[in-house]
Amino acid sequence: MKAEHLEFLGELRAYLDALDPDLVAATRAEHIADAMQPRVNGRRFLARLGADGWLGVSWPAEYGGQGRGPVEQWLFAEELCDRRLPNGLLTLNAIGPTLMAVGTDEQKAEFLPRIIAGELEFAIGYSEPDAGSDLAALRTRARPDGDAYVIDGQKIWTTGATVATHLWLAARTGEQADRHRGISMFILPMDAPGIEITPILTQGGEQTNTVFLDNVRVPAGARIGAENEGWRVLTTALNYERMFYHNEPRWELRQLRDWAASAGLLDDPVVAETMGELAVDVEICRLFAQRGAQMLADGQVPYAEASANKVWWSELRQRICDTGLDLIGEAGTVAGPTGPAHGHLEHGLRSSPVWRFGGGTNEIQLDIIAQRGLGMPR
Amino acid sequence: MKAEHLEFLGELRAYLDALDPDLVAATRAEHIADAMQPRVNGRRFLARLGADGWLGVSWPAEYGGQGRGPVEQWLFAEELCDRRLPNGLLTLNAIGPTLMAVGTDEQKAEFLPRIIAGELEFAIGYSEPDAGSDLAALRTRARPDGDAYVIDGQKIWTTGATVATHLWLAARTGEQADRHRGISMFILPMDAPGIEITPILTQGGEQTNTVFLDNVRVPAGARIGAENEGWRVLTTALNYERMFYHNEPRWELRQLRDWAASAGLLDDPVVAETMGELAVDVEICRLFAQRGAQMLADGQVPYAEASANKVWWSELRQRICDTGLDLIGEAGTVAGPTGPAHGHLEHGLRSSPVWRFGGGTNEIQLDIIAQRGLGMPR
Amino acid sequence: MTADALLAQAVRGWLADFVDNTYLNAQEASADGYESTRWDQLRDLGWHAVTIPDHLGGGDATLAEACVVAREIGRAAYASPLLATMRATVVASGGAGYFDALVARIAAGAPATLVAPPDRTVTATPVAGGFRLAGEPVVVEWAEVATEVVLLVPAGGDWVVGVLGRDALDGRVSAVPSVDNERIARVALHGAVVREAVTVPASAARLALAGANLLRASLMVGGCADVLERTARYATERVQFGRPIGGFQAVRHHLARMVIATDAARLMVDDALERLAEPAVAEVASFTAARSYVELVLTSAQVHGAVGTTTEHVLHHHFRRAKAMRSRTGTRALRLRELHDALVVHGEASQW
Amino acid sequence: MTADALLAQAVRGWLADFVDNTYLNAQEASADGYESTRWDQLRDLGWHAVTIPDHLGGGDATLAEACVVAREIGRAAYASPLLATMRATVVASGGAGYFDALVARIAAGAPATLVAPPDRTVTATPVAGGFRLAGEPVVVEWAEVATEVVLLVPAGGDWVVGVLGRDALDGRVSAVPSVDNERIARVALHGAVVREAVTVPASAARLALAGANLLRASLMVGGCADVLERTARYATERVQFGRPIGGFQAVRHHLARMVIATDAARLMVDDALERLAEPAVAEVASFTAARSYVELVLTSAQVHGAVGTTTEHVLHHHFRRAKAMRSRTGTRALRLRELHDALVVHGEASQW
Repeated sequence: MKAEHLEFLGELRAYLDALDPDLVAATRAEHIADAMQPRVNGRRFLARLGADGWLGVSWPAEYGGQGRGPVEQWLFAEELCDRRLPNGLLTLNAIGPTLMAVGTDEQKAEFLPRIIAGELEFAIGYSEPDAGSDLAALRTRARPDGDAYVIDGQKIWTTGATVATHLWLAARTGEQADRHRGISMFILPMDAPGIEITPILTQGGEQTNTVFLDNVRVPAGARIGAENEGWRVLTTALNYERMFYHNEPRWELRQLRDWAASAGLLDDPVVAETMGELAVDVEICRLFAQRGAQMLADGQVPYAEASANKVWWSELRQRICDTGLDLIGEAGTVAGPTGPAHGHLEHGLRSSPVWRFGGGTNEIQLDIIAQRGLGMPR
Repeated sequence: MKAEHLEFLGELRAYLDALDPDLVAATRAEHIADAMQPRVNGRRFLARLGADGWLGVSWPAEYGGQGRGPVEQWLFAEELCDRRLPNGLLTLNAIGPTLMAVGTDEQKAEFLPRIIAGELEFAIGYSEPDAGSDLAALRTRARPDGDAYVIDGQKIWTTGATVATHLWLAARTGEQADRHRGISMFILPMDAPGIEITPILTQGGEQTNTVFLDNVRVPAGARIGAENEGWRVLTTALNYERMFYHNEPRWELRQLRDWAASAGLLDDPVVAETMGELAVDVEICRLFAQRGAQMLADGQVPYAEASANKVWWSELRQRICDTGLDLIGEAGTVAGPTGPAHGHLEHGLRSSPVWRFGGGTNEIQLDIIAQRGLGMPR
Repeated sequence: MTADALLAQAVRGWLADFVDNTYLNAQEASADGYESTRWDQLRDLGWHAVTIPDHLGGGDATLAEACVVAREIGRAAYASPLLATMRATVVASGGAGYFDALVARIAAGAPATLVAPPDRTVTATPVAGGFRLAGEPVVVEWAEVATEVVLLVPAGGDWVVGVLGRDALDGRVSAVPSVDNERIARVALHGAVVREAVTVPASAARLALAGANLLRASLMVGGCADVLERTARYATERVQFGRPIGGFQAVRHHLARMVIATDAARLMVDDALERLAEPAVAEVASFTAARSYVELVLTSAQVHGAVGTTTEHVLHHHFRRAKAMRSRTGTRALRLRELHDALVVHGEASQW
Repeated sequence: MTADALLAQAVRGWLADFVDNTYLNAQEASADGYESTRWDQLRDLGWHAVTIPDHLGGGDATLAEACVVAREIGRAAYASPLLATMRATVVASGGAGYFDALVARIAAGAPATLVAPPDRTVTATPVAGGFRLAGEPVVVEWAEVATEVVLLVPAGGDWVVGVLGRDALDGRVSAVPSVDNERIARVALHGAVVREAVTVPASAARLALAGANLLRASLMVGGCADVLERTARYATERVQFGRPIGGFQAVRHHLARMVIATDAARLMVDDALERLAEPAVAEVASFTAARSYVELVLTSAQVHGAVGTTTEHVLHHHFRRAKAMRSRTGTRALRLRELHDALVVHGEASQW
């Protein structure tokens, strides 16, 4: 890592260290319980960062950002992740830049200032019951009606819908048979009449949602990009969403270490062998993440490289929790804060399936690596 | 295992224990160096067993066999394998029964008595350079010529060709485009004019061969089954070839145990953890093998079950050698009899790729389990 | 149909009448964790007392039949004191008649549990009028519900089988949340004195534990079977990119690995049930079943995707039960060390 | 093109002129295991002495450039005393000028080797006029060919860097067959006295070893890259069932795992080269490169099928070199214990 990046990291750390400890503690507790959606304290925390100019690290100065590069953006995300604090990245890193790239001046003016202030939170409406890995099969329909669209359909796995201010929605404006060529993108305010949210609880305790859209009327200005050209907008957002991480597994390994230390087992040969290899894999994960950020900084688009990071990261997190509990033994049957490692490992294991299939299943990621990276046939 | 089977095993052990120790030792040394082809001592050993009525355990009495069942046949194979002695099974277990099923009276009279006496050894001529996993693509051609066939082509991976008395050959008598519908089976004496053998040395030290067939003339009576109906003969033989094993991995684990004992590391926590799981997996392998034999005894045909045994057995053998060498450390760089575990583990590792892809790649085996066993689509 | 198959069918039918994911969720959220009326039914059917001799009021059947019951319970992911009761029964029955009264109470319907810390973290020392216990707090299944608490811990070279009266447990039991839908409590036994107890040789203790653990292994085999069946069905039904996902080789191979893992567990448990005099086989079975069950739920979750991780799908119970049951077998490395000692060093469990 | 890329191209070009599987097979079967004429060429090119200061006759370049050379050697699976010589040089250079004469001889073309048993199985004790060694026989690469033998072993709290004269080795070296195409010997050092020696602090010894091991790690990264390239090419060329086998998802996923493993090793070695002051990073790189190389050859052999296991395919050299190089890093569990201590207990190797 370059000296300038280490310097940035130092500044960021100094800033974060000086924040109100009560706010930080409350936000962290909320985040550990369910990292997928900032709630009361998380919103306060993000607004604080926004007010202090710490959101939009890589946003251009013209939109109120720090104008730094993808490596700093990555360090920002990692550092917050390491502290188990929300970083608002989906909205800041994917929706914001997509709007900069394809939004109208009105749309930019409407959304960007409020995003960088930490005021807005978007939920993503892509998946449907029959369109999971295969998004181009989506059926939610947006019918033009004068200077507006009327939207009907159903989205699922819309995490954060209950706390979001807006819905970033893919809907069909063309023919079903046209697949990805008949899709348009929209931004809907979450309180639009006709939107109904049904929560789904996951085994990890995280909440996600089904979003029903019943005759939801939005002005034509809510459409992002041209009609039927939404697939390009969606893939732009997905490319920005291509995040790089390693500090979640590091945090989980730290929980295991703290347990081993408290149990007096840090020197146990089997514990040491197991944790030694997990620690190696965390450092490898660090480099997979850093490579992705550096490629972006160099103007390259990481595809296979992003997939490698995602596969490694997700399998490693699951493995740390799984093998960690095997080291712990019988006491590992106790869940929650009174359990070993304060329950973080068993909670992690329950949450772990989502890491492996979410954001594109690992099987699809491996196909991407072989096809994009090595030119294998389909 | 049933009492009668344990009793049979006891009889067999008593018989083997009483054999000439010099013959056994010489045969074993030869077999350990290259298990794929019995040579001078191995042939003597098999002839001894034949003369004592111990070959053809499951052959019917009318063909000179003991008339026992598939479980006894399996125990016979396992016990010899456990002692690292050849069991002649390809010829005895696959070619013999196939001839019983589809051979003419003349063919049976010609071959069966000599097979059960341990006099004959068949090599298999299926694979070709462009027909590996995909046997139906084979190109070796047999042209009818009066009351004979003239055969031209090339076979590869014909293990044992240099020590075999006969070649069990698949050749094309129909159109290339007909794939498996244009194939016939033949038996060729290995010394037939026009057969040329080029040895191929493998990294495990085992020898295999390329067999070139140049205008090899065989009488029509050398054809097994009807013309162009050879695929059925071939699959019959492959079904009989469907063996069940577990004692090779057990033998390799024993080498690791002996090394650990000699190094004073049997009680080392990491050694114990590693070997404990390998030992569990050897016992599981035993049951996969036993299940296959028992299914045959019950008149069922094990498909997915044979695949499961093959996958487990091959991966386990490789894992024992691979992780065993990791326990041994630097000394494991020394090859051969002066090396740790007398070199058996590093030799095993070098041989191990063949186990994973030979007899149908493990990927194909997993497909068979999913498709035949669970009804998954192709 | 064999007697075992008939029994399995009966248990499965009984469970099918009321157990589904909604029911399991409701029970897990309830105060007691199970319905005592269902327990009464179980008692009337005699399935909690399969192995108890006729003269003590039980079914007079073999451990294999008890394992059939456990397997069906595991298949349904149904939580109740049944497994703990059966495990306690097996151990108490190893007391050579000394605990007949207790066994008879179990046969009559008293829920029981077993305290036998897998990592031997509690030991006993003879004192006047009994044995004094020492060691760290342990986790005990259904400790609050059980009226009969059977103990099996080492005491020097021998082992102690004993009964912990509810009075001896006073103030020592605190309920804690479980990873799965079973109920557990932390029990602090240090200093407690067991008055009703006999010593047994280590070999007898090992056999008793092996039997008790086979019951749990059977339960896990049932869990494997259910997870495999559901996943295979889903893979033929779920369509993505225009075809059932079972048409993708990666999914097929996931399923094939699940078949192999399920078969490994089932065959090993069956082998152990045929060779009850050889505890090493049961120990292998216990390890294998736990390893397979965890492998299956992890792979199944991947094949199911988001659908499989919601609390609306029964897979979430299997997922948590798999890991909890594995953890109940104790520290993985210690089990492997024992297996190494038995199989590798002493050549147990095999004919070769 | 960067200087590193130019160097890599030059080394690769030199090797491509004469190294192929037939050549490697012939050298492995030969008396010496390598051609001394090729060694002379290497010496003239200066690639054996990249890191040696100008005034001692070397290339005056960094370890990173030596690693470029090692990587290309590894890619070609080429066996020679080069790696051993470079490793010895790194350690001797850590002797603060004391071994300048030796280093100059190496620069002039003397093949060298390093005795630094990975599991610390040899130790030194000060005696009159030097240090007496104690411990089990060790395996040393190219011990018979090397005219300069550098030693690095612990001596109490400090470490000893020394030179073993050929006289001190008399009767102590016996050639043994190697798993791979490098030459090795068993060297019995117990009782030998090292006269030319200095002590260095443990931290300096650790740094020197980290540098030496980075050279081997780079060599393994080169091996990974070659195996990956060959396997990917084969998967697009080899047709079965009417299509290239790379069209089967199982093969694609094998290849994807190989990409991931190769990237892991390469990125880690690169990171270590940027952070030479932090030996823990090099230790992670050494472990990772060995693990990846072995994983790659096992998977590659599966993708290649029978073609890949004959001695007619260069894969057989990579296959054996991978496992031999891994073994040269010592007992896996001991390396992991050290990594645990460095990374987990002491928080080394990371910014977080």
